[in-house]
Amino acid sequence: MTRPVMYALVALWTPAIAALALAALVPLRKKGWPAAAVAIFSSLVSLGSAIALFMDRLHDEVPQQLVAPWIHAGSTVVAEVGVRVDGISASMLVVVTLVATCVQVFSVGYMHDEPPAAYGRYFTLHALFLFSMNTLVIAPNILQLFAGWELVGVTSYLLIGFYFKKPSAARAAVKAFWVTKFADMGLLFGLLVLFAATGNFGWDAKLSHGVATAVTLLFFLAVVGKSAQFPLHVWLPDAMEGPTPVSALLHAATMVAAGVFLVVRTNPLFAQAPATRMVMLGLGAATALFAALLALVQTDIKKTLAYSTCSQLGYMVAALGAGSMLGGFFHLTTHAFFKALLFLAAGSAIHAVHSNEITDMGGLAKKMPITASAFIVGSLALAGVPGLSGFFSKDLVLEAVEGQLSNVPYAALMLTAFLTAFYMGKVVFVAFFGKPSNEKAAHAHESGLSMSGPLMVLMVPTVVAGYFGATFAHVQGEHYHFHFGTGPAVASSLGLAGIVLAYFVYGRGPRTEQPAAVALVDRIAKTRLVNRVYEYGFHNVTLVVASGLAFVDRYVVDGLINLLGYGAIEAGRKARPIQSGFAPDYVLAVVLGVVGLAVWAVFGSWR
Amino acid sequence: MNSHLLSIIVAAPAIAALIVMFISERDGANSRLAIRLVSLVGAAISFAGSLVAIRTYDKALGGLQRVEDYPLIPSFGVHVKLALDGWGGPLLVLTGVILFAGVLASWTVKTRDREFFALLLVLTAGVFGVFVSQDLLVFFLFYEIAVLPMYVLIGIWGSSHKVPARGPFKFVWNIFDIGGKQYAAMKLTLMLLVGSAAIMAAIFVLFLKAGGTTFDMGVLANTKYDRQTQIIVFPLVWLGFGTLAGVFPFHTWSPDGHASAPTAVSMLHAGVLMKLGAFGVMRVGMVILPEGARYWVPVVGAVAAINVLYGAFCAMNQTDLKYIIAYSSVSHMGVVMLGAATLTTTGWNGAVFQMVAHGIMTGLFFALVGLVYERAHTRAILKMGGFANVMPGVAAFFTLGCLSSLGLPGTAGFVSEFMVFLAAWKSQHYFWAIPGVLGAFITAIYVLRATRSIFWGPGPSHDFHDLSDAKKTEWGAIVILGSCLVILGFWPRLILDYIDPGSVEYLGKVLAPVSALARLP
Amino acid sequence: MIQSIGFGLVALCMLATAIMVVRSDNLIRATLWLGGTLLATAGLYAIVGASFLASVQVLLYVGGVMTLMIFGVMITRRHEGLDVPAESTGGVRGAIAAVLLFVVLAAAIDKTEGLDVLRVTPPTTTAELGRALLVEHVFAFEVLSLLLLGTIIGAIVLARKRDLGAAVRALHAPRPAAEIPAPPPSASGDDDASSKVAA
Amino acid sequence: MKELATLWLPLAVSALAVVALLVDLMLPVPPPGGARSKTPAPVVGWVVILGLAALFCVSFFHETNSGTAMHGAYRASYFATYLQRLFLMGGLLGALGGLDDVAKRTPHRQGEFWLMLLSSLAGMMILPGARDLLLIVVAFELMGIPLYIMAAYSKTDAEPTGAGVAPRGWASEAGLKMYLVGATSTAITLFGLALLTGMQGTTKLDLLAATPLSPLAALGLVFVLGGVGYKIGMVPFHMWVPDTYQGASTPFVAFLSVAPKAAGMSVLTSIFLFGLGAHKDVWLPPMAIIAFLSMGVGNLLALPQTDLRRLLGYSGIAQMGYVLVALAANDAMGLGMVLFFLTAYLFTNLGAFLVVHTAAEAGGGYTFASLSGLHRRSPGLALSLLMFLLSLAGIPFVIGFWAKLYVFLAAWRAGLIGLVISGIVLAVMGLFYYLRVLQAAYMTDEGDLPTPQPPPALQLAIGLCVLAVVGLGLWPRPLIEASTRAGVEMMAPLQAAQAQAAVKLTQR
Amino acid sequence: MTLSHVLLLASALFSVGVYGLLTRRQVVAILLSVELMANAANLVFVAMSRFRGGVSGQIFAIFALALTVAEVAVGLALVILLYRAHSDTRVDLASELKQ
Repeated sequence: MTRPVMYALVALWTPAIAALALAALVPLRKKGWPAAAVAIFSSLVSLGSAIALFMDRLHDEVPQQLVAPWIHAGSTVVAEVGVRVDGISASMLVVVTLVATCVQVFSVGYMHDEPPAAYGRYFTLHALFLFSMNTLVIAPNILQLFAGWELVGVTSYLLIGFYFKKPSAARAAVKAFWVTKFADMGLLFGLLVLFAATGNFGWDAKLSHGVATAVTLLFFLAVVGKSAQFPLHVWLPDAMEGPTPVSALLHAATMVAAGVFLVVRTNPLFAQAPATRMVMLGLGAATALFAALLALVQTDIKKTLAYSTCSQLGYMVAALGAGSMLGGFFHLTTHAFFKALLFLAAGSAIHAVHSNEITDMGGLAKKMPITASAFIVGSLALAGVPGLSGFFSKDLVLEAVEGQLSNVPYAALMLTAFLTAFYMGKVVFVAFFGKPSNEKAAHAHESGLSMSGPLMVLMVPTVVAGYFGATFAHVQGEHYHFHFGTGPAVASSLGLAGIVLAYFVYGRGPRTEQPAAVALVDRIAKTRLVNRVYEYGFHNVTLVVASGLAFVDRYVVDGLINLLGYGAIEAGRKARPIQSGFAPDYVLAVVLGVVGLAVWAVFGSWR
Repeated sequence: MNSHLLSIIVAAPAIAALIVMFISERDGANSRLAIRLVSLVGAAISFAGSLVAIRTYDKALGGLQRVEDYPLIPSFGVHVKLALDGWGGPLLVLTGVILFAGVLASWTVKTRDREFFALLLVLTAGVFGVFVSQDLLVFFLFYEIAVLPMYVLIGIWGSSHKVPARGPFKFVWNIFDIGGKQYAAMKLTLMLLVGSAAIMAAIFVLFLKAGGTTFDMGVLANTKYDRQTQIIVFPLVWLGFGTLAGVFPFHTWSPDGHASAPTAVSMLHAGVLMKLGAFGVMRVGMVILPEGARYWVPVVGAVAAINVLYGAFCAMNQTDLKYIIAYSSVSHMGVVMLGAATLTTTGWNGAVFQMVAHGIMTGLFFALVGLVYERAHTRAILKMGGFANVMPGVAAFFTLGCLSSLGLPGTAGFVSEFMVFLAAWKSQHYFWAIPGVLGAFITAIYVLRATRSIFWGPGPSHDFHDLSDAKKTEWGAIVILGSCLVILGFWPRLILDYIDPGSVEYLGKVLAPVSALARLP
Repeated sequence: MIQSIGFGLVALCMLATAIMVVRSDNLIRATLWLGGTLLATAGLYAIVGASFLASVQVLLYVGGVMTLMIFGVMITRRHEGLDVPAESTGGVRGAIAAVLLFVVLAAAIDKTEGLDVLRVTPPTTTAELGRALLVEHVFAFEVLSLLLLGTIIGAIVLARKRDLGAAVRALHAPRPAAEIPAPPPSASGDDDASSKVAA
Repeated sequence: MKELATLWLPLAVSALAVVALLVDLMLPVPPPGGARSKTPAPVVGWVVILGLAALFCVSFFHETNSGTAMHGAYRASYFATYLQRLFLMGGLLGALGGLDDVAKRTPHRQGEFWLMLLSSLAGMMILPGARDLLLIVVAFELMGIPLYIMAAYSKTDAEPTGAGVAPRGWASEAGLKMYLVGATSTAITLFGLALLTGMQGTTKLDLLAATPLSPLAALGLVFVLGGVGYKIGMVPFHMWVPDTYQGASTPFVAFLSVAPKAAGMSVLTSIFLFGLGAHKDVWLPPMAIIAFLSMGVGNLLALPQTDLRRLLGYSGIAQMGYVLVALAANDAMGLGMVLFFLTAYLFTNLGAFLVVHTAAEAGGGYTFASLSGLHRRSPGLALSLLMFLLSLAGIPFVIGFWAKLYVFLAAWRAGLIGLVISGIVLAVMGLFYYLRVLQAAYMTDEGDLPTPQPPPALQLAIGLCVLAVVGLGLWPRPLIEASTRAGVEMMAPLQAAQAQAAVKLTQR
Repeated sequence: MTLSHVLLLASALFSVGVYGLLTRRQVVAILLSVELMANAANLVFVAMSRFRGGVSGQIFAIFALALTVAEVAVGLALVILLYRAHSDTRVDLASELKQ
């Protein structure tokens, strides 16, 4: 066992042990704070080994892996489990553990008011999530990746439903799970097709064109679900029912990015399927624009960020579709930092005013300087303001997309960049500037160190990550050199323009009515068309089929069996009167029986 | 001692049952405790024995090990021949676990507990017997012993909850005043025994065509039956055992039966007994009648695929908790049969693994449902809500069961379902995998719906005043089962290593070219 | 020839009386007609040369069975003279069954070869019969004696009505007016039970 | 003298009958009138029981399995010994079960009842060894006629009746119906035998098959089948069965339902297997049809019954159908399994009737209601009933499972596949009513009936039956080996001879 | 007169007996019909013995005769029981046990 493999194993198993311990040692969990301590400690250990691994990768580019047979059939090993250490997994591991650690620390303060049992449960689930995510990240094959993929889905389900007493949270959790589970069937089928073609679950097989397209398309279905691409994005805004730190970690930084990570990971397969990549490019760009438009009309700060996440994931998918693995992955990384920062800052604000609505905030910048600055820095990074990390990664994406598919996706992404800046500007101006809209906002104060600390920590990569692009690329075995061309210039100017426009629209005091364009989008968004299609499908197709089959089961299948019983018993009842109680009838039976026998004896064919 | 391990495993519950029957009931609480302790000890001996048996099974060697042979009626070739094969070990352990958990789960049985535990133990002795019998007639004998006590167990201790006869001919049952659990028990018993009748006919043919001198399954498996015979007899075995495995359309005993059975009985029945059916189809039908199996697998697999989807859809429409779980069993047993029908090592491994996985999972489910029912006095999920607030442990384990049932990686359900789907996709009938995977998705819909409406949402209404979390022995049951699910999910080779040699050996017989088989008169 | 004429006459008698046995409206007469049938049978035995059988038939059968039957009829009647109705119903049903049976029997006789034997074997001597009865079939004979013993005892036990006086006393014993009228003592099948009541 | 030694078992039973009669005569006669209320002790009954028990035991120490007697009319064999033991056991259990019932119901004519029982038993004892049709007929009647008397013996309804209710003449009716059908059957049997023996020219079983069958002889043969079938309760000669079972006193019915049936089977075996096995093609199809009808009608009509005695009666009809299936196999295994089944059936059905009787005596009559709460009132009795019902239904680890299994296996082996399949299906159907009885005993607890208190003799009888049903179910080997031995002993020479004849036929 | 004639006669007698058996409603009359049937059987025994040789037929007939008498005796005892219960001897009085 080599050192990097050991780092990876430590990073993997520490949270696992923590989760197991917290699950098994009930008193520890029920007490509350020890659970937090254990979880955070495990995350820190995990983070440490992740960083060590990343450092190691800086010098050593040869991938290493350690696997053990997991499922076998006869002498054939069907599936293996283990760890794989290479640039992709190391980078992702750092991102995941860093954000997770920050979020967990943040949660110590944020979840403070929860009862101890719930508090313990929360951190147990966090530890479990980290384990699951690490399983996914360092998977040596797609099967283990799928396992982690499903596990993070479940932790997502459980964490969205953390406030399970709220019916809306319960619904959102189940909805999230159903939608992603539906999409996961794609991944499962993809695995089946892949295995049938190659006999293993590796991602470096050479496939025929058709198989490659089929496999990658099926994989992409899972990506669409997990990374909330149109039209399976519907679960992500609802998922904001979960605690805000959860949204930060799972539904912004890491779990939703797993879809993108899958494509990055299985890039050798996707590289063989240009058709799939075109679909990704189109759908990614469309989602980016579509989600940005929807983000525009949200007044709930978390929902705005959720649609923004969709939109940014669209960027990544588009980049991957355009063939830029690095672009997608880099944007994933930076996005993880700044979106986690945004969510945590939003969480801090929400914690202060006890409301998600930006209209209930206002003027928070003065009361909560750290929170506000964090949010603003995050927003600027998201808007692609030059110098911040988002700028570099978004630039890389745009560069890759440029010129593809008659530049339509490019244009869409450009427009999205503008819209992004605009809606983030709106949030910043409404929530953090101007006057407090109510008593609570007026008396808001800065959160404690456990909450502000992570914000400050996360601000660092948000600002500087862009400058490490070359290192990042180096670890992936690729090259990256930034040059300020027209693309970045246009994009960043559009971003600035969006901010400026947002200032003019929202930055000068509260408004009663929306601009006409925004109102139009709002009206369209309120139709909830996509959601309604799904609801219609569920109620009028799935449930109808189910009740139809249940009817068949009751009345036809079971009915026939009852009929058999009925037939026998009724025949017996009908035959009873033959036994009349009248002796001559009995004698008649004897005589007729004898006559029957005699007929056989005389006329029968026995000779 | 060691050389009679299998007999001890089989006999321990039976002897415990006998002892239980002779414990005086007059002594109040003491005798109640004695009954339970004796049962628990019997179960523990079997459980421990099965663990020893599996640990000492030489997986590299494979084949039959620990052979014990007691002549019962040697003149007619009936021997109580017990031996452990690759499949037997894991299934023995499964039975041991479920029995142990079942005894713990029924600690609070109130009425006529002496008879209850005795019957429960007798039933399990039959199950153990089936898994280790190498003599077809003794196999059948144990099978019947396992099936029959169910009638009494459901009829007496079944839920008083009305399980009405359904369908256009329900009035028939009312004529005889057979409503509720008696109806369910009667239907279950009669349907299963119709299946037994088919098996019996098949056994006759197998025995007589092999020369009429022995029932040894090894010998029968090496006998070359002519094609015509195989094609005629295989469906008898398939449907005969299949009735117990819930093969469509002979599954309708299962929902009613499980819904009205008491907790431990549901656990054993869905957890272990239904596996006997699938085990019989594979061990008797496919291994002894390879050509018939090869001829019929397209039908077997297609019906299994129907089972998966049909069961899942039916489960979705239920509002009674036990019905949901029962239909889900029908659906999951479809996965087992699907794996069997692939005639591949992966598929067979998956099928046997699914037997174990589903056994544990459904055992867990029924244990929990029993707990919920006992405290809530209703099984209508639409009336419940927010139970997680007062019974968080139950909620957690229920969720775990749900996750395993929908095939979540990290639980045992995933391993088996994945193997089966993989094998199905690779077999000649790749389209079988599609309903399989869809079925898993539908499962996700209905189990999570059920979880949500029972456990989530605002706290329980005032109608439920004696809700509480699981208690002492009940924890024992659910923790054992729950941890088995997770352990097997993470490290399936704990049992896969034993299943595999069995599958390889038996599949070799099924797929062997005809000429390679010894020709017997 | 003479034999054939004799057979014809006897057969005619036998069938005619037999039909009277089953058709007569009067039970006593039917019983007497049966005597005729049995006598005719005895005659037939004589014609075919089974003289011992013929005598046994007359002595034992006609004498014994007839007496028994008439006794049976009389004991179950309350002095209604000789006019005892012997109801019969379902004539069509019975006729169909009987005719069917006869047709099958006749067909069998018709289909069997070697039945048109004219020869009657030389008359069996009584000694021959006696030897067969008491040597060859002696065991059956012994068993028969046990059978007859058992039958007689059994029939007596069933038929006797012990302690009639007690039953009559029970009938006339004073009883509460509200009570349902007790069954007539003769209807009480078990004499012991009724005698217990009396005690 | 040697001949008598061969015959010692039947003779001993006859002697016991005489002894019983003498003991009865020596008992003090109760004075007429007043002092008759005291129930006399069942002295004769105990004499009979002890005598039968002694004979049963001695039969194991002194086996006569060979030798002929009475000019070839009787031949000892293991087959005969097996069946004789079976009859002795049936008589013993019947006597134990009926002891107190007879003493209670007919206190002042007990002796005659035991005489009847022993006469009937003596007839049975002769049947399996009889090799002459004449002897068979006489012995058959010796068995049959006392049964009419015993059926009507108590003269009144077996059910306890309330004050002021006329005692119904159910026992008389039971006897009368049995008698009317029986007399008809006797006449038919005699007519058939006349044709058969006349056409074949002999009454000896061994010579019966020497001549080819003419249509008339075949007709005689099926008449005999019908006539003997009445005693077994084969459909359509079964109709007296439920009525008689319901009307006669139940402990007697327990005996009636097993021992005479076994004897009837022995007669069928003698005539059809030993006598005319070579002419199987004549009698096999009718017998198969009758077997099917018996299984079907028995099971079907048992379904809706409400009186337990009638239910068991119909079930017995079906059970005899199963035996006929094995009999129709016409080979060594078939015969062995017939014997095995009859043994199983003896203990099972006798026990079931006795339990039902015990429960009914405690109240509730012979309805399902009389079993209500039996598991609580008398767990042992309920458990016994459970065992008997399982055995009747053919469920493992009680003897009935092996019986049914091997009966069907033997028939299947002989190629009667259709018959076996229908038998298996109908057997499953029959499970319904056994389960209903079980349900009544175990799953209902309504009303407040008193605890049944069976007298010691009855307890002993039920206990013996349970012991046999469970013990032989767990360890059937000795019984199966014995019955197979009996079957092989009788059938192997016959089959060899038939095979030889077939070879000759082909050579010609 | 050949054997077949006698057999035909016996068959006719038997059938007449069956007719009576099925139509008569007085138990005693039924017994009479049974006697007719038994008599027919005896006739066959004797005829077979006389036309085809052997004495066993006649012996059989003697035994059959005795058996019939014994049966009649029991039958009459049962008739008396019936009469005691119902004051009549119609067979349909004994039809309480049914179905």
